[in-house]
Amino acid sequence: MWRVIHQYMDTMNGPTDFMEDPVNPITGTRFENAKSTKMVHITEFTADLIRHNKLKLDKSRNDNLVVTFHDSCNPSRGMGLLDEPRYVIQNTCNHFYEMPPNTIREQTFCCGSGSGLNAGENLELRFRGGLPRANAVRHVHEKHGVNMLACVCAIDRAALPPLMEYWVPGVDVTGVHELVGNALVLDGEKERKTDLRGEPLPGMEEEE
Amino acid sequence: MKIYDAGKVIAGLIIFFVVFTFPVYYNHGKVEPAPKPSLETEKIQSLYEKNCVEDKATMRSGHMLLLDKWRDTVVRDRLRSYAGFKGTRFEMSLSNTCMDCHSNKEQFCDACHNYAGVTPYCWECHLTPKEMK
Amino acid sequence: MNVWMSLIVSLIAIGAVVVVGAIGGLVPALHPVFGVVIPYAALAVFILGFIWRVLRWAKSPVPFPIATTAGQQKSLPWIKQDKLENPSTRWQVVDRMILEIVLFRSLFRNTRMELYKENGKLTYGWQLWLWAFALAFHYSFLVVVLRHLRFFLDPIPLPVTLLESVDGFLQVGLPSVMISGFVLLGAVGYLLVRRLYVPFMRYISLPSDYFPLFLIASIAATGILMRYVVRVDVVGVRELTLGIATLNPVVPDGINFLFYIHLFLVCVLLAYFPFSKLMHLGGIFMSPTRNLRGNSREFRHVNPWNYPVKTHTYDEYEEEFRDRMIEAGLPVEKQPAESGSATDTESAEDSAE
Amino acid sequence: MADEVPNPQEMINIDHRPPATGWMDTPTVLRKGIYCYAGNPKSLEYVGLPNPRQWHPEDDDWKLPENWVEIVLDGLRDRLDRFRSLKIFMDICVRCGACADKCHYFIGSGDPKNMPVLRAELLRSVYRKDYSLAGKILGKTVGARKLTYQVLKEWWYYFFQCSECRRCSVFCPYGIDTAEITILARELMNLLGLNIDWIATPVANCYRTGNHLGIQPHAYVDMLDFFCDEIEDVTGVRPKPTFNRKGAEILFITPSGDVFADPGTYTAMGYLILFHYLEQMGLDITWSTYASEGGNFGFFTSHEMMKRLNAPRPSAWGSSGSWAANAATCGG
Repeated sequence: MWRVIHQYMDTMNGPTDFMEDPVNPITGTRFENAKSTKMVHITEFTADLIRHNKLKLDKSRNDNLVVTFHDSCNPSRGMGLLDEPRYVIQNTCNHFYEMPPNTIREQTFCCGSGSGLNAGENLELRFRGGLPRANAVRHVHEKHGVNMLACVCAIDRAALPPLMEYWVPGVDVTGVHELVGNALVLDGEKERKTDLRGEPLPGMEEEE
Repeated sequence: MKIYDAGKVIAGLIIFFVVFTFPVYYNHGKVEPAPKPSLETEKIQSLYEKNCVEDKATMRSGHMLLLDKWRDTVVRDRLRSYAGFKGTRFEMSLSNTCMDCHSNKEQFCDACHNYAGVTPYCWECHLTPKEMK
Repeated sequence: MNVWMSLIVSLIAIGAVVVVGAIGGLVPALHPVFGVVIPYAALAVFILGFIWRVLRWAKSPVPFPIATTAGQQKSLPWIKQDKLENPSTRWQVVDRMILEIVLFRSLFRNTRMELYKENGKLTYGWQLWLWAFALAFHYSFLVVVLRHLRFFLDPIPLPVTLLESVDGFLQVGLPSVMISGFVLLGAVGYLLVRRLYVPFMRYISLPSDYFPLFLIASIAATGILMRYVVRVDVVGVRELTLGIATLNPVVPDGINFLFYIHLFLVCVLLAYFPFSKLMHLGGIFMSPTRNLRGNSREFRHVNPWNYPVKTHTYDEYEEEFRDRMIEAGLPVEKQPAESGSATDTESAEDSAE
Repeated sequence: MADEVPNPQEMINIDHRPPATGWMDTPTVLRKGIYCYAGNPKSLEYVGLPNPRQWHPEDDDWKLPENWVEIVLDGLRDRLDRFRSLKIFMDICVRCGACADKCHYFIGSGDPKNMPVLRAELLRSVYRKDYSLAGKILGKTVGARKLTYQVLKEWWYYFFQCSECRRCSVFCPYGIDTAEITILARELMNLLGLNIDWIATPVANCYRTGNHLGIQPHAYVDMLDFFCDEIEDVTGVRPKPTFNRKGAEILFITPSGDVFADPGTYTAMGYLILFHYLEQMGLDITWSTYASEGGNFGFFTSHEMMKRLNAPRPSAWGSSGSWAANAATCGG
């Protein structure tokens, strides 16, 4: 709920002087923009790590994905978190395509289920409200073969899969850090044959 | 009554007030009387009937239209005679007809033009009475 | 209230204003009322009403920094901040506000959605007409107002004269045509036609949307009539207006009644202004989504009425789940043996705040 | 449920033309599939929200307190005094229509009352009636109307068809933000116990367990443990997250949806893998079962409830002395 965190939290519950100023312990970067609220978005944190070459990432592990990014309403229009998640995505996968300009960034469309409207009995409303978002996804799905819709919002991860299934079958939904989890090369890891979902990695498909 | 952001709000309102009352103190409350165009010329004094080409009200608000019409008629149709409102015929000429009576340009023409902030372009071509002399 | 009713109501209102103005102009005994008393009253209502309205807004605080962030935030040093759309300093906010107020930045973004039912596609085309005509409307209005300063200032300042000569550079016949008046009328016409022609615009429009348009159109139309068709005695008019401005009112004879209609329409506009949507003139400066910085994680914004609320404290939480937390190997503040009546009182105190 | 939803071909057949009758004279009919169910009284009771009772949106009688009009109008006055945004947004809309086709609900439904301008006008009309001289005298002519039962039902129907996404606010020449209007309208309706269950129950859960899904501490640990199993299966490496650990440098908070359902769970695994990777490099991070919700459903109820539900975060930091990294939710 990044609108609450970015625009309300410090006002409501601050000042948080008893806390340390946020510093990335790995890179030493001080998150100046969060020095009062002391809350950093995970993609700000990860983007900073990637920028400082602290992560060993194997992008090819996400080669089965053609990704586009859905800006969530409040991180974009109530905060301005636009380039951080894109930077993380572009460093964790090889195939990334933007949706049309009037449907992303500050002009992004809602998933159709925000602000507590993610219920089961109002599916028609959700699919209607999600139409503009789905339509833009469909555009890149048809044009670039996009099959994965990335987002930084848990409501999106709950709301977008049925929306995609309804309007654009063939597109799945992921969080940005699932891509990180797949691409990150851990010390002492075994050769990965599947991604986190248990789907075979590119080149690892069992022969039939 | 508590005003939030009072500094900015009141500064803004003062600007608003100053802008919309600007004319009052720009003029310093001074009163410039409206000009009375002078008819004190020898020619006018000597006239038996002090009539202009059209009646006074028409001339006051519409003399520029009349002059514009005269110019077009003279230049395009080469006609020079104009029937005034009492049937008198006049030669359509600024220099020869109008300025003949109103030879006091400064007290007549300029008085009002300056007051109303109008700069007619008559004198870009025509000579002023002074220059004629 | 459907479109016809709205139109009829606002047209009747305008008609009444015109008739009253005409009566004021045609009955010489009423000239002091319509030439002096009403203009002063209208000005007072405008200025005091405007101030009252703004102060009424300012009486309420802005509890939360709710800037609409329409661009990249200031975050990591190597990520380029969109300083105009997501300002983090006061000067950046000033830049954003200037663009909003002077160039209608947000309206410039306008798009139009189109749905193609045959293939189910939606498109969003850039739509500049509203922006262009809104800009034309406001700027021509401004130029017209500034030009009219020649009636209120003595001596007439050079900028006003210059503005007039620029505005009138098209010397079509005589007097030279002032473009601003016609642009104003044209833009009002566009805004009116758009309101009537576009179905959803017709649907959302109220009489209070049509009335100001008719009012401004009538002001422009009577002005144009006076300048180009029915001549009025400009010297007399200036005597009257300058009298108002110098606080030495005079009522010259022989001013055409059309002028009184024009003047009365302007008075109605002034008096109507503070009580209508026209107050967006003041409101735009105070809109919290535009005049705040987007740096609310960096600097704390203070809410003057922030009050303590009842929360579910950690102690209460642990009290309820302690056994299961211990089972799951989670650290707890108090061991089960310690917990008893003492803890209960403590948490009750906590929640009472 | 799903079989009641029209198919995409039917759904796309959207008519964006408004009806012939004026919007005030077009009665609102609550349609199944559009509205959400009413808030469960037990949830309202748990957090002390007013007027907990069983009711159904399609009932004629919503079982409101007798003086409901007074409650709403007093509540409106109070909020006008506390939020400049509300006052200004009520006053300065010129109905230019720039926002109309920016709303995803309008685009998808064609219902004219889903145009941000009209959604706001639903509240504005009542505001005018009671707070503007012109509205008191001229009524409908200036777009003012009385707060009636029908108007209240219309509010409930349409303010729960706005997802507070603020897209309209980007395009509004004065920055009028319908989200702000919706937030405050929902606050007013909550004074009467008018809520939806998909907000009320998560709010109660969040208040009790720290997350809106009602995951209790031991279950939370179990779920993350299960993710570690999965990660070990895929990578051969097992992360070892800690919980409620005092003195950790960073507290990590993620929306509880990510520990609960696919595909969010894979994202949660991503966090676990990342933190495990960084631990060797000196990352000192912990998860909290108490502050276990990145979203805030209180925000969809009232500003006060938002603050109440946000409290565990600074409180959990207080005990750990850390700063916080957070994954995001958007609407919630």
